[in-house]
Amino acid sequence: MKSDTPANPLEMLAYIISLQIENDSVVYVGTGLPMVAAILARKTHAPNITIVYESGGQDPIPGDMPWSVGCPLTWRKSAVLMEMAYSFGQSFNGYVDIAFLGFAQVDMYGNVNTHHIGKDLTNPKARLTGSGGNNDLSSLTEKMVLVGLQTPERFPEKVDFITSVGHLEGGNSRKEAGLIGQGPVAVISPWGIYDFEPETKRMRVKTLTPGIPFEIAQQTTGFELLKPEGEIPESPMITPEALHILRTDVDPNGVFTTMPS
Amino acid sequence: MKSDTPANPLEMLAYIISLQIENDSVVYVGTGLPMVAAILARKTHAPNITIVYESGGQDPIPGDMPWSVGCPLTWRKSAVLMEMAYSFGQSFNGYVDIAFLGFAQVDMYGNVNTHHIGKDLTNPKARLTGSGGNNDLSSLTEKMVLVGLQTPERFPEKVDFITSVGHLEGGNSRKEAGLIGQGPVAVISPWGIYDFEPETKRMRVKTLTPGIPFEIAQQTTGFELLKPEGEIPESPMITPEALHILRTDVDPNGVFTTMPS
Amino acid sequence: MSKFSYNQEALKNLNIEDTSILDSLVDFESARAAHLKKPRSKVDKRISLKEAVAEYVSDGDVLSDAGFAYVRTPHQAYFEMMRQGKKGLQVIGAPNTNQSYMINYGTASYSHNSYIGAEMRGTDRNYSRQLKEGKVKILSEWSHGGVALGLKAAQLGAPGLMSKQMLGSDIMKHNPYVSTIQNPLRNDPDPVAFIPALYPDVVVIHAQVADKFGNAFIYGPVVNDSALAVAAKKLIITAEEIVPESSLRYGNGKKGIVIPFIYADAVVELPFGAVPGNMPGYYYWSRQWWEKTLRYASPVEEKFIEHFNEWVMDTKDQFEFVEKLGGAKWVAEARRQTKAAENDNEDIDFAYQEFTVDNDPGIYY
Amino acid sequence: MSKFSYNQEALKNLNIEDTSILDSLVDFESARAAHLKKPRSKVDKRISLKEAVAEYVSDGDVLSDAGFAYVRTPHQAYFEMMRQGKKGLQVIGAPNTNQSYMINYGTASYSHNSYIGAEMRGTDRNYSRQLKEGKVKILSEWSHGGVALGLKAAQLGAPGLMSKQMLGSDIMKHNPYVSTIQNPLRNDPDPVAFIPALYPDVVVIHAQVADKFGNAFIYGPVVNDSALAVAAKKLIITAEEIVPESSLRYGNGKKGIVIPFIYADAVVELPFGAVPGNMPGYYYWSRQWWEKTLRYASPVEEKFIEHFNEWVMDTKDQFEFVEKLGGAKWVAEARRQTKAAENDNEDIDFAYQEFTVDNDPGIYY
Repeated sequence: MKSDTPANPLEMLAYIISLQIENDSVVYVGTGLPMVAAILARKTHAPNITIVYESGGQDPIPGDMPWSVGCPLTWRKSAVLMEMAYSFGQSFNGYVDIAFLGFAQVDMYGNVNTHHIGKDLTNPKARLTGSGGNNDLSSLTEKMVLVGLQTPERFPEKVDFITSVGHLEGGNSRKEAGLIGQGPVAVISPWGIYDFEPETKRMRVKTLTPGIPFEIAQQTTGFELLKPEGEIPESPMITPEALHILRTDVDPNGVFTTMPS
Repeated sequence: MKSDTPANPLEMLAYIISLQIENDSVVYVGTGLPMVAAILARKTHAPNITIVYESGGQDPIPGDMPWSVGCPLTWRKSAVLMEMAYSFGQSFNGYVDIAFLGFAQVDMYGNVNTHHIGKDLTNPKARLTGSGGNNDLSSLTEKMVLVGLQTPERFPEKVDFITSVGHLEGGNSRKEAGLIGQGPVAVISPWGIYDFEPETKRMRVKTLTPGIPFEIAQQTTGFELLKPEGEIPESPMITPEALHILRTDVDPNGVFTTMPS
Repeated sequence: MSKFSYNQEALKNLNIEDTSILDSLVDFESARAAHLKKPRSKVDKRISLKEAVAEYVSDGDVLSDAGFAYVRTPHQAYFEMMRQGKKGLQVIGAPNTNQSYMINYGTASYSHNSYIGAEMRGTDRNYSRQLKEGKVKILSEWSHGGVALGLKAAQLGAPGLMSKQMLGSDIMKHNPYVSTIQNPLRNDPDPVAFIPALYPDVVVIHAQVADKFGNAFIYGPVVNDSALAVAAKKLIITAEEIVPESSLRYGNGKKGIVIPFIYADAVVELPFGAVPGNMPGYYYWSRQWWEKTLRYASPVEEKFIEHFNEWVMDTKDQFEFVEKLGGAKWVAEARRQTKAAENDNEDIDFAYQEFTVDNDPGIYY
Repeated sequence: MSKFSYNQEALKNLNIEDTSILDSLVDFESARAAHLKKPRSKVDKRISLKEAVAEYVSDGDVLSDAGFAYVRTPHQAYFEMMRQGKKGLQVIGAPNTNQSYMINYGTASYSHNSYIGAEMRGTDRNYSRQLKEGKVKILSEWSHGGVALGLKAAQLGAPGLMSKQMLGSDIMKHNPYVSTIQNPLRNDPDPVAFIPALYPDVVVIHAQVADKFGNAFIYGPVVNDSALAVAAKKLIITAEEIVPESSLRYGNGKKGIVIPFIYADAVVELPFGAVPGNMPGYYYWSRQWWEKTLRYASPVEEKFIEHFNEWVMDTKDQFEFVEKLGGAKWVAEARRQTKAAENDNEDIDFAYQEFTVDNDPGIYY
């Protein structure tokens, strides 16, 4: 166990994501880091959250980390285990407060690509996962938080394929396209946390990870980042308590929080 | 028990209805006489039928007569107990062979009224049940059989309200209205059995109850009945065996087969 | 102009001029907004039936029936609405005869109909009379399947769906919400009925058991209740028994469904909450009570009022109602009957002396 | 002209010229006709997997995956399709990585996509390679929820429904079946996605238990399977165990759903039918097998073929597959793992040595 080593970027991300989760909320999570973050939140500041999975499980009793979104640990003695269509229906119907999604690319309006790299779906440079539940949650859930790494290729001005609509072309265009919910409220990368300027819906720096200057964030972004007024605050750092819980109780085997070698 | 008295009209009807049910078929029934008939069929010539109810029960193990369409006897140890929307969906999807419906009025094209007597829904002479599942089954099921008493008021040229579409205005009009299935294939009254002429889809005498001349059938009908070519055959009479089973085993308390006093 | 585009022919046939009365049932945006405000935490939501009805049923609400065919129907909650003098509800019946007794007291004033009556026990002459006297106004006609699909659409988070039901019938001309459209995927003519998602304002679901947070277990016919639970802007759970949450997670050997606690606004411990209907596992119908209602009371207004005054308005609660049915003896016999019907008790003889006007048994199995 | 009106932009973007290949999936009339011909009687439908695949899977069929995320996935039936040399299937994946191994052998040639990959285990580099080499042609892109709604529409007997999913995204421009329309009930602009009912040609559902007539009990995530069972023109039930009908009626203490026998064309007794996936109550994933597949085999065509030749083409049946995973020891450990995950066994340590190219454990938990 790496119990006395400093937090690695994935652990820091997991902590930042967990802070987006308020107590007494219903949280829709997929596999990976958001699942880690939700479980960390439950074990720290948000003990009374209800976790919902697209496989249909919700509110499982505590156990090990699920190995997949269909894992029995996502519906472990759940009182309710829904069919998939109904599970997503809960987002439409206002029973879900927040959902977390990964991305391969995100643009200045929070539109997400998880389909492919390249311009042609039928002959891409690399085919990725496609939507899964990504589009469904983006289309329906009240608040979305996007999570991923930050490079100019991953933060392009225009994504190669809009898998999931964020704020589309900004302004009121998301609503005009017929979608519901507020859309993305935050983008979280190792460099910082971004929100969207209320009028234009363009991505804006909210806080930056300690030690990361604005220039780094801008240089690793393919479009102009908006800045908040005044000085840019620092993102919170993972507390020793949270790091301890993460390493010993949430993901003791480091399945999701070990940096790939 | 009335075990040695002759069959009354309701008992004769129950028998005639039961003969419409082929073995190895899926039968959708409501309460009342069709339920009696289906259970009689299962106990006589059609032991291997599957009975489906709109409350969602199907294929219950044998027991007493259900007192209502939601009665536990309609889902008695059923392997499957469906929600209502899915139960009707089975008719759309071709899993139901035949359904039986009552009527307050039926017209020359087999359109059914169970809504009201009088011309105005908001101020009728008498309000009746409305559709229930009547319209759903008529719209979706492969073959429909209509069952009711026969008087000029009950067999009008035009029903006061089309609750359930039969052959609408005849010819191809049912299909053109978007409905599926063959529509009504038989109408059963105490006087006889009627079918529909294949081209015009007008009601036609098929067989008459022994002792009932065509004139009685025509006089109790508000439109011109078509006749088959040649002599009109007699409807089958209930056999002593079937009557015995009906009285001792199917409806021993005469809940559905006692003539109202 | 209303944001909703209603079927004009139906509005005319139903004499509906102010369409705003129709809006709430199909306004998915306001339903979503209401759901987003529901309490998210696992808190003890238990209150009394009186409190639940007082707080969550408002005059003029769209009340959808739950259960079906007098099975798991929350009659006792409806009786409490009458006792509290609630007014002007729009009711979606399953069947509407569950609400026709509310019309006479002004509790229900509008109906969305799919079935009115009591099957083999006869048509509902009280509803017919109230309609002719203008005490109830019809807002829409449906088939059972049409309502079921509208509720399923809501549960699926679909603003509407297409159906082959109701097409070509006069129901389509007496329902402002539905319309005939062309199947968008087809080049050949393929008419389909558009049915919007339905969102009642308030629903009471009577469950066999529930926990104090509102997780509610239903066994027997669910019919539309899994959808109603999602769709209702306000959801009251009443239950025969309140059980620990752990028993819904671990101890539950029966097949059925669970409604999640996040949908529930209130939980009411209400043994006999479905009396005089059938509650699978607990009690069979009070068949003779229904016969008395339909044969003796329904045909004549004075008798009807006398009957419901006696059984509802002047009856304190469901326990007093059960005492009038036959008390402890009724409790044992009604349980024996439903369990025998379910094959969870040895077979019994279901024969009984029907109620007739000349023969009131005084005890109502 | 086709009776179907497809999204022209999507046809162009996907380079689909002959649209007849798209028809079967949305042709509810032919699905209904197929269902009307199914055997109605309770007859013993048990046959072998070989027979079932030979009789009910035809070259070119639209095959929809069942289960989800490698849970209850009928892998062993798919392996048999490959061994029998079935060709040119259209596949709807859940995820499509369940079928990407069929592409290399020509068994699958077309895909309807909603998710490709194995979650945290990585993207599917084999699918990506097959796509770029033109070995698989994409017929439609979906979200998980979009597919789920299309199947639900089928189950409900609704020709289609409207959704707020997929709107405004590029998925709408790469799916010939869906289109953006105006909500028919609204006067204000309210775009909705029209999704038609989906009717696959053939589906294999792997159930925990089934009876010989085809009543099949599923517990754990049902996902889309209740809908797939209704929609499929041909339905093969495979099950871990065949039980007497009475046990589905009386003895069943677990929560879950039953698929009615009238939908089933064939019943196959197939212990380990979901190996190497997770079968709730029976066995956990072979995690190391998936890691080997995704990390060792998928990146390189030759290794991929070698791997699947070894595990599928040159493996007789599921028993031989289980022997290769680790035999009786694997059986016991995999059961212990899934039951512990379900909290039906004492908690265990789920830690294990991941497969890496440098460390092949030879036994695949």
